[in-house]
Amino acid sequence: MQLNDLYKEIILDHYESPHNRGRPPHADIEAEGSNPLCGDDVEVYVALDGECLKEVHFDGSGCAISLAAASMMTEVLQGKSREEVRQISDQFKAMMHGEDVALPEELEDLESLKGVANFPLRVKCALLPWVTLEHGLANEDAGQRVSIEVE
Amino acid sequence: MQLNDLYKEIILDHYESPHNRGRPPHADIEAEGSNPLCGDDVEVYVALDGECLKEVHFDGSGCAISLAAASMMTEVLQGKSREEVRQISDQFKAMMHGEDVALPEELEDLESLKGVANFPLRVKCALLPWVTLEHGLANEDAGQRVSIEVE
Amino acid sequence: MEVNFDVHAVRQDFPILGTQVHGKPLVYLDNAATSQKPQAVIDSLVHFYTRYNANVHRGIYTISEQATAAYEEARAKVARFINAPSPECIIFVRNTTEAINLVRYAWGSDNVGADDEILISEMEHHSNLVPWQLLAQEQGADLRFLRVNNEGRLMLDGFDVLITEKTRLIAVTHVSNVLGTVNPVKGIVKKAHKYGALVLLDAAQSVPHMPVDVQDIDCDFLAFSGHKMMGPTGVGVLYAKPHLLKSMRPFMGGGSMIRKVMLTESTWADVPQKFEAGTPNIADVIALGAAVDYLSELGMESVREHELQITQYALDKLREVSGIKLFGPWELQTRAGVISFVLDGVHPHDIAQILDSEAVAVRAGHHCCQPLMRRFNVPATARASFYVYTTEQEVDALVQGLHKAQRIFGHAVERSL
Amino acid sequence: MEVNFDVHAVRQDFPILGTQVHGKPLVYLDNAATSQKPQAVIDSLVHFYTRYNANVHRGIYTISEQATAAYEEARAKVARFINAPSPECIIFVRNTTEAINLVRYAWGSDNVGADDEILISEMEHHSNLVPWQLLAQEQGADLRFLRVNNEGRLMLDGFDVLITEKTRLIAVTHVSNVLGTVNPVKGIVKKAHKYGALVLLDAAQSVPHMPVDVQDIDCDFLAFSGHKMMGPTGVGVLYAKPHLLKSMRPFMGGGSMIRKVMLTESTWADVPQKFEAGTPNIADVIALGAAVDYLSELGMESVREHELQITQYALDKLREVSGIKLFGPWELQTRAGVISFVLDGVHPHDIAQILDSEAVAVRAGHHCCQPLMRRFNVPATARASFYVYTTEQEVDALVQGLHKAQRIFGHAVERSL
Ligand SMILES: Cc1ncc(COP(=O)(O)O)c(C=O)c1O
Ligand SMILES: Cc1ncc(COP(=O)(O)O)c(C=O)c1O
Repeated sequence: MQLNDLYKEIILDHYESPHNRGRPPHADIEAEGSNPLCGDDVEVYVALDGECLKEVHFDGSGCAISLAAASMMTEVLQGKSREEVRQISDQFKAMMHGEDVALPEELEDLESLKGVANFPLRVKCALLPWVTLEHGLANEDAGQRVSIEVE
Repeated sequence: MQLNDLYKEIILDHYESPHNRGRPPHADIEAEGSNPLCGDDVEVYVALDGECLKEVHFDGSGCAISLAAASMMTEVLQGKSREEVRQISDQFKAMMHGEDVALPEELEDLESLKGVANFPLRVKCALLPWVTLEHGLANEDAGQRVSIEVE
Repeated sequence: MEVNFDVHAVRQDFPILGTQVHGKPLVYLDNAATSQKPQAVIDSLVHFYTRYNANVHRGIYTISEQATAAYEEARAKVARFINAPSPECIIFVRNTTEAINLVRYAWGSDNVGADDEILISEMEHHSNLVPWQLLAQEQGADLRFLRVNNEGRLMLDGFDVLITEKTRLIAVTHVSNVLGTVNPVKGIVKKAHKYGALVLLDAAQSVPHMPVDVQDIDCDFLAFSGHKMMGPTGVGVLYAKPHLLKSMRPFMGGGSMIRKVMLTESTWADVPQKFEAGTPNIADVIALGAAVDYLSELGMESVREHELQITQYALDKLREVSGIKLFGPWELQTRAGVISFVLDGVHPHDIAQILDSEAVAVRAGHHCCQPLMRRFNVPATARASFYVYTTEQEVDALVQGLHKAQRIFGHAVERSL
Repeated sequence: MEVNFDVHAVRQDFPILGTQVHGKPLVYLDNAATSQKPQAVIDSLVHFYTRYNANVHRGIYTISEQATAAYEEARAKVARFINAPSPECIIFVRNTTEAINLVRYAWGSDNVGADDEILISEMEHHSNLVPWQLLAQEQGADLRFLRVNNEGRLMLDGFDVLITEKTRLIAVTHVSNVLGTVNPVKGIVKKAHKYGALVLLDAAQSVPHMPVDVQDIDCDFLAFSGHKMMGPTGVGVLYAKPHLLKSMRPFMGGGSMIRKVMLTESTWADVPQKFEAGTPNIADVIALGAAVDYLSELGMESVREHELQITQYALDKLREVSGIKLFGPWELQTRAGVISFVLDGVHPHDIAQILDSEAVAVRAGHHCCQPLMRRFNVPATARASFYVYTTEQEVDALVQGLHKAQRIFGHAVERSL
């Protein structure tokens, strides 16, 4: 039990001063993800530019881990192509499942969540924004806000 | 565990050579009692003479205790009045529930079943013919064979 | 009232309370989820499995007779504990949840019809809510709700509007597992019976913590869990009035619950066997009997009094924590040893996580009461819940843990200024 | 095949086998009713209650995480034990009986309609008979029966007549708890699937005693009890194919089985949680995991082989008893370690009673198989059933006990001549 593994300064920073938080005036994709068991709710908003995610925002309520993860996610994904998003998402998930993943330098903020893997019950908190984003991208054609519930 | 308390010679005698066994040509009351859990089946036949049980017979299949109890019951009840039957039945039941009952000499055969009270699971075997008889007497007006299931 | 036991002596009976977590003594404050077990209960299990483990009922050999006698003796103990009129009113199931579902299937299907009404409350545990949702949907019946006020009490002024001639059942919790509210169930039963409605009490949080007398309350059904009252996991109890049990259809079919089985139809055993199909949870039922003995020895009046005292102490200490919001009734006498709270700027999950680093075990989440969370407009709460072995020092450890959480999170706040 | 364990060493692991009854060493031959428990299983219970007793799922503190991990690890162990494709196919219930009733309620109500057919056999335990009687009555479906021949085998020539396009389910026992017959379930499953019928196997008497591979058998549902396989009382298992579990409605409503709960409706958790409402029998599930470890260590091939050997020995010895009638298949390879018998002139109850005076525990009665008793025209049988710890000396004690019974009753016969 190293509490410091979990509540790193950078995580608390994101929690207290989240980046890209709030519903933007325009979004091509809107997805909401909730974990009813925890009461965590996250909304993800994406403005597209062709194959790229031009802007990513989030909103919602939850614990430090899920909100910090959402804040970091929006930050690292700005301007990334769908293919890059998929790759980063896969790497992040692998990291959360305890795999030893070497993230490129530009993703080092994400690295700070590595310690979450040691707290099995909190892994789903960190994954919630990512799962929500994936769901939004997968249902882009829906033309409306989609939602997913996770456990 | 005194096995001899249970399998007294007199009980085995009644089991091997039951008295008043077999369906009589005439009966005013016919009742069958079964313990489906044990597979014991007893039929009781009574020929009445006013307030008296002129003849009591039984038939059926079961363990040594239930058949010996049936045989003894038919014997001690021959010619008894309904009121006497009720009294003896109550005394017998009390004895089976472990109460210290002083039976009159003419009922001493019944006394041999006293040890059954020490074997809780066998008590219902000894009671089956008595319960069946009671049920028959209580439903005399039915004008037909009645049946009862006990546990 | 006085507490007739010494909490430090009592703690010696619970081996787990001597253990450590992260090198610190365990402070177990999640008793509403499940309680710890005294040595006597653990010994009962070991004794059963090493001395007379056998299937019950109909085994004509010594250890089976011993097992049967002990099993039925446990039934009698439980009956006496809640002052049931006879052991036959006690059905052993797995937990409170199964007890309530049994009533749904075996009583509900035949007694709640289209347009009939079931009245429950907004503070029910999912286990006393979802079964009635399902029954209502199945039968086309109406599910109605007693509301909860800001203090966490049932709004009983609404009662006379909500209950009608069509109300078949009122299913309500005796004590809220989130708010600690002790509901005035005797009055509810009285009113219900006037309208011909039956009352099911979810007693999961009352029977373990205070004297409960089913004949005095006059409820028709009562459900509780052994594991919350020092018994092992895997045993729950349904109490019901005898005439109801007699008239109800069976729930599960199988061994032991039958009398005579033909190929295409069967007759049923008498109650309680009619509702205990298959091999029961013999060892755990007997151990629940040991738990009942242990609680009776302490005395339920004393148990209740100790919990009132510790709750008062905790309320006083917690109120001093800045930025805390406490839920539940303000008046001590109508609340139990359950305190839910939220803390400004620290999510309940993070509270629980940080408390765990101090070996303090509390629960964070919706506590199986999602509608109640919505009622109070919170996604989750943290909850501390007490039992006979809870000490003031443990409450102090909780409060210190909350300060630690505030330090960790407050630090971030400062830096972000 | 060889037996890879030493039965006398194995016996040391079972503390109850060192005890005495009426001053004589216990000879426990009622393993089909319930098995004895090794020290490792008892230790698992004690360890849980003294070290990490906590409610599972969603508790963000150390002992709750430990309890959750151990609980889910037990699920994985059970899955591997029967070669289930994944742990999610394993639902923990109380016993075989509940597993079958779960299928009746959660699958049967939606999948068996008026005039549909359910095919079972004459040798079913009440637990695999009564639920289908009730379902058939409720839905207006037809219950049909595979008959049993004089040797105690299913008459499978009748199969093609009995199964039709309307057959929705074939529910049949893998091993008969009275006759010891091992039914050819793989062939039955194959035929059933041709007609689009599902197959439920009652594996209460097979999983504890022989290797069982659900993927190889390809059954759709499989039910068994932990207490018959060295586990504690109070845990049973339902295995079902994943797509079935996904499509089935919930059985009991309550905590843990939900995802989102609104006042009047709810959504369900994923399997297996969808079918595990309320606090599970945590300690006993974990201890069942320990039982599975113990059995796996012995090796199920060896377990089966030991039982074949002891059954052969017992059949040989029992056949020498005058006036005895043995039931069940003559060929060893298709029978299990269960021997039912009757004795001329001594009722099964009296046999059991006299054996008990010699500390030999056998069962006497209908063994929850009343229709089968009728089929063989006996009110009851005596039954001896074996397990890994059964020795030839114990079989000898049984035979000597039967001689004692004959002496006691024969004496009476003599005198009455
Ligand atoms: C073949 C068979 N099916 C079902 C059962 C019922 O098992 P349980 O009583 O554990 O539910 C048994 C055991 O009694 C059995 O032998
Ligand atoms: C008020 C209340 N009702 C029902 C339950 C459900 O109990 P169990 O999980 O033992 O079925 C609980 C406990 O979680 C509870 O607190």
